Amino acid sequence: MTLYIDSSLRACLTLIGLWALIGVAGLLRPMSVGFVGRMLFPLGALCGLALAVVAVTSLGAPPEQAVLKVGLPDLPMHVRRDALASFFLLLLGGSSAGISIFAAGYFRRGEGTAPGLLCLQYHLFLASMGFVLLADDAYAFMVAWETMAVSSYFLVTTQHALGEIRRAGFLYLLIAHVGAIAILLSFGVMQGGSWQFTFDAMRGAHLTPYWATAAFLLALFGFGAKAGLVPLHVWLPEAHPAAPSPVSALMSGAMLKVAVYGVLRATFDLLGKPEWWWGLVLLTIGLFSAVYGVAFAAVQTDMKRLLAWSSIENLGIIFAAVGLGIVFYGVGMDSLAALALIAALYHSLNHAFIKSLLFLGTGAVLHSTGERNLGRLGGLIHRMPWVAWLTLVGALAMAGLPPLNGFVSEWLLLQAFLFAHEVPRTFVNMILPIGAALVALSAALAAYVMVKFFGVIFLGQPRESALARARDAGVLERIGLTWLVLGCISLGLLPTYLIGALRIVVAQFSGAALPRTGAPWWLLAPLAHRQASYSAPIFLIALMSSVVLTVLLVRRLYHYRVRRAPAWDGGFGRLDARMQDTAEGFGQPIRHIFGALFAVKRDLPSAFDPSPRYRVFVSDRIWQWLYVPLGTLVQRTADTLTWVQQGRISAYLTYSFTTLIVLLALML
Amino acid sequence: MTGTPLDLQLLNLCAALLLLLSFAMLAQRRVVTLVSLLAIQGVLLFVATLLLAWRTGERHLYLSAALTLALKVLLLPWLLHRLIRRLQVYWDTEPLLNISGTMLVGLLVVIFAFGLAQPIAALASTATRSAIGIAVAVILLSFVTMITRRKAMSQVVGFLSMENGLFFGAMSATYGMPMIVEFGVALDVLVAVLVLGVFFFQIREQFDSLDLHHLESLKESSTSSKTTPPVSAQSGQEH
Amino acid sequence: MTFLLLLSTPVCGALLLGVFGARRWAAHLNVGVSLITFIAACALTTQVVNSGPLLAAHEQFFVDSFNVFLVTLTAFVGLTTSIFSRPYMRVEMTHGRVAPTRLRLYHSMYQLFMATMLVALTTNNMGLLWVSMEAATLSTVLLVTLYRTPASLEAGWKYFILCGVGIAQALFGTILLYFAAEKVLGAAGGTALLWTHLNAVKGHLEPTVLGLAFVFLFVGYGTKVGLAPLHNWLPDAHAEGPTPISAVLSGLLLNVAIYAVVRCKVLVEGSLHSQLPSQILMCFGLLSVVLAAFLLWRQRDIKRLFAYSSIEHMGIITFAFGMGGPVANFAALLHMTVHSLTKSAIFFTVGHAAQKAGSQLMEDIRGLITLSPTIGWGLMMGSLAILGMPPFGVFASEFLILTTAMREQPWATPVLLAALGVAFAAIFGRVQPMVFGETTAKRLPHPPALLPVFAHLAIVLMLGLYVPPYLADWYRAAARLIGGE
Amino acid sequence: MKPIEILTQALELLAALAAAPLFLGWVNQCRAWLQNRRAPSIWLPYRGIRKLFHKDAVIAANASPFFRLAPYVVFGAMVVAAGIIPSMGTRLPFTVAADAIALVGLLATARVFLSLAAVDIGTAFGTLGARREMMVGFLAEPALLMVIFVASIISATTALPAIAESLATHRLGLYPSLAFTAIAFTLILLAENARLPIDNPATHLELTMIHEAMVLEYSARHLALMEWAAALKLFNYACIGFALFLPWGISIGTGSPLSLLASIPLLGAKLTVTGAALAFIETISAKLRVFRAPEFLAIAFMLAVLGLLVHLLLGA
Repeated sequence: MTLYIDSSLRACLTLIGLWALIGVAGLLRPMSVGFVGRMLFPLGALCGLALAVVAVTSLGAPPEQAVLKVGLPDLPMHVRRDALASFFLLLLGGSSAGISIFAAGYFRRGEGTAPGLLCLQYHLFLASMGFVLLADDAYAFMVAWETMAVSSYFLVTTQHALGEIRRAGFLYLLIAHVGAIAILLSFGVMQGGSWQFTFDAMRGAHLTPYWATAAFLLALFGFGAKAGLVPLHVWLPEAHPAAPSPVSALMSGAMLKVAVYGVLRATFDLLGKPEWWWGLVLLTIGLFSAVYGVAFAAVQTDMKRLLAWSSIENLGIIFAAVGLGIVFYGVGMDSLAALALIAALYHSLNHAFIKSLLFLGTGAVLHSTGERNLGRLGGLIHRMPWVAWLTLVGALAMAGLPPLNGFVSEWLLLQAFLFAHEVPRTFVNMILPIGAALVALSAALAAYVMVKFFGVIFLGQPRESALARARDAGVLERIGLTWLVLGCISLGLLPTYLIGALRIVVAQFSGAALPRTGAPWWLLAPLAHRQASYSAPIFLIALMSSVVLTVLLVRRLYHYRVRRAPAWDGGFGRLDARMQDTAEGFGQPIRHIFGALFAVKRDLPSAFDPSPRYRVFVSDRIWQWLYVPLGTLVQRTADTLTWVQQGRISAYLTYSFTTLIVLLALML
Repeated sequence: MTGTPLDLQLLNLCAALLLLLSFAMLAQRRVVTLVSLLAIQGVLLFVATLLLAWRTGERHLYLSAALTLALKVLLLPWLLHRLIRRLQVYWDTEPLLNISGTMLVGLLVVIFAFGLAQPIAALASTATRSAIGIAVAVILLSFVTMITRRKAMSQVVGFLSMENGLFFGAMSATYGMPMIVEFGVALDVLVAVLVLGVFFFQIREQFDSLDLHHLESLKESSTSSKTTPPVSAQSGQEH
Repeated sequence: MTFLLLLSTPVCGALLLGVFGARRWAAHLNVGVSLITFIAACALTTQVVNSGPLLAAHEQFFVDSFNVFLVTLTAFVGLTTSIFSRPYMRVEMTHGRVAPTRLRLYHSMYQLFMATMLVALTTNNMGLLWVSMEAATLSTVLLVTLYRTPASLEAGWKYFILCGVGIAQALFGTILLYFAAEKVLGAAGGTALLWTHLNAVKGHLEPTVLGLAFVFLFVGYGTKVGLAPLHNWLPDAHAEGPTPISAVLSGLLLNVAIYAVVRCKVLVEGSLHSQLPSQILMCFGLLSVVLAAFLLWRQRDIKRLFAYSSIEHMGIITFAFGMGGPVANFAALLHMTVHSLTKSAIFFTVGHAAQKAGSQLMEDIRGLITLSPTIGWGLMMGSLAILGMPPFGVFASEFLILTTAMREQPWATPVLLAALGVAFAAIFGRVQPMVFGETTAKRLPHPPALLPVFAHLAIVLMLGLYVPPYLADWYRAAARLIGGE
Repeated sequence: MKPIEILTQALELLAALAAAPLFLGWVNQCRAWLQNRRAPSIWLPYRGIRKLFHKDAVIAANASPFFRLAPYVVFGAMVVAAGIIPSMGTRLPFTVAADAIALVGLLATARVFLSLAAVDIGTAFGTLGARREMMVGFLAEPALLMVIFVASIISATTALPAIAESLATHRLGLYPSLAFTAIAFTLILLAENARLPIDNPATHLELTMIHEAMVLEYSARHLALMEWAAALKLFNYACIGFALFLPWGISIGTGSPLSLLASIPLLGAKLTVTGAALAFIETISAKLRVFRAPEFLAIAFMLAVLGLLVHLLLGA
């Protein structure tokens, strides 16, 4: 019996309202972990699941609109659910279901704010993200957008006793706020003098190319600040590690995708016909962010910061795909534009599941060992097998290895890049294929990062004696992790269903349709006239059968005897955990090759140092080049302007006297 | 000036004397003479209002003349003299700008005021329309006096001479304001002086001098205070 | 009748408290009087809403849709401030910062100040408007110097001289206005200064004289609004006076000053037929926003910080009124309401926080959330509201202003964007360490009366999400009135 | 699924499994001759693998189950890769499921599993080897992808058999773009298979070895599988080279089963020539410092990009 609610829009609104209600319910008994953990968070997860189901069923449905009673007097809040919103609601619901279940088991007393307050902020965060996806006028969008920023700010600063968490929170909210003002201004331009701020009016308003570009650039600045594109990314590696793991999973998985939704909504839906060179701008920024993000991820020594930088890389790839889509759309190659946009949406969904899985994995590790620094972890696969093997699936997926979902979106994007040389613009068709190489480079580097991440944490010998006491994750946490792993595997093995749905989504919001090829369900062959095809199920069956066959043959033909012995110690006897590669060691080749990107400060011990310690600090050049000068500029202007308030009354009187005289002279 | 009736000539004389007086106040350094100059200004204002009342037969002008006499000629100067004796503040220190400098500024201000008042005077129907320029000049001159003075008392005198200028402006432009406003303004000026008197005692008690350079502590220290907002340090990690 | 009740209650309240101000129950009396005023204001509003504008006391007082919502707002904030000042002043007395006899002066001057505010708002006679503004200055000067510290004396002196001189210019402006009006309306019957009549004939008034009048009036009342070059008295007056007074100064006095400036702008714009007054308003508004944003960066005293934030918001409102047009005026009126509500709520929490930490320096105030969650969350929510975070009403008005500015004056938007960003960084950078972080201070003996704070923030939150229809009609009628047909 | 296709697929898999150690033995033999020392017998790799399969496996105390799973996955991956590459015929039913990009992904999977297994024991050599293997990997992958890109742009498809078919049926002629890409591919082949300029296959000097360091901890059947997988990888890379650059002789889709038989000796000939060439390259080049590898692979990448640009400009 499918419970068919008359309109999926009303269903989504009720679910989002339910989220807000659960949040408020948290305040009833703020201090009791039992009530919040066992009752409210699972309820939240159920809502997430229901939202995902409603979204999936409504993907194909025609868009619905409604007007709420709330909002400004002459601009009540409009809401609209169309295919694009449904897809991102699916993403939000799916990933938040797993994360909420994990969070149910994760939060314990005595950490930062009271659990009830945390529940309120968490569910308000979810509800505001949901509402951003449904908002259909500038005011509703901005209210939901900044409520999302404020609630996530409070989640980031749960342990506000620590200085750097406060600093991270401040930087995060500052950049979010400036970004929001930029989005506000771009809406101001988009309404094209019709004084109507509803999205329908904006769709109708036809802007001159000059105003359209201004609106696009402002929107790109605003949404780029929230998505962590490179020049505006400095808050991301600070804020994500500061937040508790389920929150950073939600921020990385869902919030960054809401920024992607924003860009898609602004360029394709509100601005109508995007210019082709906008795509080029987006492509270059995206690719630069990807390489920059993954290079920094490789040299991090804090596991959550490593994942935060890798989020920057993945968002870079998503924006590169969107950029490529805009380039194709601008020059009229619609089916290829659809392919690139499908690759972007697919990668968003993949990244939501993979990154949430990895963040929750680190959360489980953090909770059982209390350690975040890679230098003090290792060998946890023996103590935490469940978490280790589930996180392994996430790591392989993030590295973009074939049977899993990371590879599918990369494959789609590379297929799209393959046609980039047919773009009828002189230089561009030469440069675009190089973009494909950069995507491949960042994917390969992601593999490098994941080997470092998984190897240093779970494999090898435990670097601290305390790790022996590490316990595996609780039942609820395991359910959360398994849900996300199942998501990754199913997205990897059955891409054709989702791509069918994405075809409709892209067709609806951008008008670019990817023609349907008659390929069977198990074969992914998006382009009819090409023989490029990939089938994950067969691929997996082939791989599994060859592995099993080898095992059987070896066991049958030879034997299966195995003996345990100490590892080979190179003959000098003493082999301890400190001899294996540290996190900085693993990043050393990257520091060497990508030296130009990093501002490295080495702390070399002198020859006579009784306790020699080698320390290396890798910091972000962009912080020195862009943010520090900005800070000093404001500082200096503030200093010069304080001269105005110098305390002497005669000075103040002269100010008013001169103003009077000047104005009078003006009036004559 | 010949041919215009006698009272108009007297009115213009009063206006000219008023202008001269505000110039004198600009250059005066002794506080006591400053107050007496204020008193003379009050007298001139009283005479001018009386003349105007007599000329136009407006009854409420007699009332406002009486008010000016009571307030600006008798009560306020007496009050100020008593305060000067109680607080022994007789001398004003060297003003910011030397005397010749202030005079030059005063001259420029007067020229500007006359240029400003030209269009208004052309429209005025009242007989004393030319006096509006002088009223504006008196206001701006007293403004300059307040700026250049370093003693609290002389600043108050500057403030009161500005009030006189305003009254003279109202009187010459529109034969005075409606009664209800006149009373309100007079009441405000009286209360202002009472409040200032209270101020003098407190400033004297706190700083044991009425010099204004004590009152300069509240300002933005441009020295870099340590509590700049925490947009700082870099995200390097220490291993 | 309600109109007379509205004006007479604060006046006799002032007299009563002048006599019994030092008694223990004086604070309750103060709250009672403010309550009666508030009820009278509500009654007046319903009367004006039902039967349209009201002319009283043979046209000396005029209540139309523009000033009636300001009257209610003033009465409401007066009521909540009096509720807040009861525990606050008791703690100040226990700390020995203010003697009981001074409380008598405090209470009577408080009510006198409320009376002058209400008169200024409802009067139709421009001269009377000037007299009430002057009286307001006098009453607040005595309140600012309540603590008798050297700093408060200096602040009081500067406040008095600067505002005195400013108001004097406004008087000359009124004289010029009277002069120009007399030529058209005739000297008989004293109707030359009544705003309603002036408004009717503003087309025929002499443009040059009105131009000069506007300059004098703008400089006069602009000083009271605290616009950029004339703002110097505001930070000192707010920082040195007792906190209820800073709340009332920021919340009400600035609103009334802007009200006066707008009244004059309506007249002058009618006669001048040129955009000059609007451009002056816009330039000074923008200058105030930028100057205040950068001056925020260097602050160490919390009340000075929020004083500069008031200058910034007044700059935004003046800029909005300068832009003109129905949307901008509507946004400016909404901004006036939410700003006064939020700023007074912030000053309430700041008052308690400063009392608890024993100093107004921001370095000494730490970890408010652990000390007393209501103050901590109140301050955090208040500063987020004043910084224009969406769920709150300040964002709604800033939303309209910024989007209108983007279309009307695109050159102004990058400046606004930069100023809002710098202001956000400065204020939030200071508030965050105060609210979060550990603390050593002891808990407050008297439980803080934070009902007003959360009442204000609730209203601002409500205004952010849902503006009730009758309130919206008010604003629209007022916006039409200001913007002209 | 016509019988000819199943036959081709089975034939290719078996040929790969059988010929890989032989090819490795042949390369070692050539190298020995060129360095005028007595060459080991060509069947030495077979004997080595058989010997190892008979031994008891010795595993480190702290090895996790992952350590024992990895060799099978690496070997399985190489077998599947052999199934994708058209060494003899292009009628391969399995290639529908995986195109060239999937092949690159498969090689990456093998590399990741090998590195993780190396890190698992936690010795200095394993992690050192893993780190260097991944470095070479992430530098080589974009270049390899660029090579495949050029080929697929020329033949408008990314499925390897289709590429081989279209290149085979091309008019004979000098294709500069393909020439540049061929050189780039050889450089990548050397880097990926740990041949001399990047890593010396024969050495056990801890500080220089990359591939050997990772399999240091393996013994008996696991080591045998790893050795066999390495041989298979070299064989697969060689076959990719033939498919892209020497496609003549591979039986095309329209060809009769006879052409399938004819292609076997041709493959043998190509392998012998390539083996000799490989040995020759190794004898004349010395091992690069590890941090010279990026420049080495950057040259490969530049050549591939040059090939692409040349193709776009000249259309050849």
